[in-house]
Amino acid sequence: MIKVLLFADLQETVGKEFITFEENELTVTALRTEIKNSYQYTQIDNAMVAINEEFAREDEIIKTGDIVAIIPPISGG
Amino acid sequence: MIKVLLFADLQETVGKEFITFEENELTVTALRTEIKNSYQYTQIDNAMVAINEEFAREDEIIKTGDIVAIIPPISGG
Amino acid sequence: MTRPEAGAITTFIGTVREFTKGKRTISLEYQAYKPMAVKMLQTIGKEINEKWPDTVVAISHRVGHLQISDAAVVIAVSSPHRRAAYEANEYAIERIKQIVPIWKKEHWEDGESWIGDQLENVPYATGKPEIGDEST
Amino acid sequence: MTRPEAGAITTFIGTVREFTKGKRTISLEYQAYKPMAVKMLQTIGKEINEKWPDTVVAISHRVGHLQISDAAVVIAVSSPHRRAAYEANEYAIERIKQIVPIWKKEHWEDGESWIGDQLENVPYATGKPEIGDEST
Repeated sequence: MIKVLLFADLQETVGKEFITFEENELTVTALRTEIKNSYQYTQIDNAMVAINEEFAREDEIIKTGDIVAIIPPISGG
Repeated sequence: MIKVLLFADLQETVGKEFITFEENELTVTALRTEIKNSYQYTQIDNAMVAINEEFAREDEIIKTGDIVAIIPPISGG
Repeated sequence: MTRPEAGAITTFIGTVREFTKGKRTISLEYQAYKPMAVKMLQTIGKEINEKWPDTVVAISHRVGHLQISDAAVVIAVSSPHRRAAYEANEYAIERIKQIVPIWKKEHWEDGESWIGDQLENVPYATGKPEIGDEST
Repeated sequence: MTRPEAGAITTFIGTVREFTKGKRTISLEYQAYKPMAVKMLQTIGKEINEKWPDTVVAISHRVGHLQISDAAVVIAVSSPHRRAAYEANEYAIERIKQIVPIWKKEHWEDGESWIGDQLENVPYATGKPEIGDEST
């Protein structure tokens, strides 16, 4: 099972602070597709994905136990 | 009579905070020459001259009553 | 920040501005992915120490609800010489806007919205922003 | 400095550094030609308001005896946007070093000397530094 943290507009769109997937492994690209298919969040392609608090490449593989987060375009500072 | 304010190393070289000249008119260039001839201050050519608190051109004429100052290379900030 | 080696200390304070392109902000809300935000701020500190070896950097960013004129972010850099203090400080704010996972929600007079893409540089060409040594 | 239009406030603090190229400073002394120094600081403020119209600038420079780490000069700039706040701040310190009649005497471990020509740009090519509108 993979737990994915949500923030900002994605958190509001989904209505949850995190979502879970049944898979034990998932590529970053596959995670994007899952979110695109399950939620009305068109901005997913502009978001980044973080694995264990580091920005991830598209081909990286997420495994059960990883801390995963979707990072919508940031606006700090 | 023209009163000329001195600062920094020039003030220490001359040993006074100001000097006076008997002339009623003096160009900036002439003022430099007077100081060069009267005092051991080789840095005069690197100094600027201010008339009434504005930097002066070499050909400007100093008149009695003007507030004149020799501005050695500055080092504030 | 104050130390005998320092000749220059720069600070930057990012404050909540009331008007942006004529639109009035009532208040702001910052949300952070805190552990990663802290990690990325540390990364920025390391990057700065590599680029400007004698600098010392401190960065603080607010989260939660902010009013007009509140300080959202404070960056302080001390350095033996002024050029590095200015450059490193500006570098810090640019990098914060690139890699630190913090989001701003503007409460306007007539509604609210999450702000993103301040830099207009998403999607990242490489899929992620350049970080640390990976940029070399 | 804090005002609703501001989104960015930069400050610069020039502090007394202990070591310069290996030479140890014990203390410093600043002497100013005060009325002209104030006038030139006002000129710098005007130049900044012309170049960066929405900025607000405050500058303060110490005179007299200073110890290591004391602040010699403080410059604060507020602006709607950060780029102008950094640029105007750095412009201010560069101009202070060009046109404000203030002199520094270093008290070293082994003597003392008036410092001049920080910018190594004397004698001025035009006989005077560029000031205000005269530069255009």
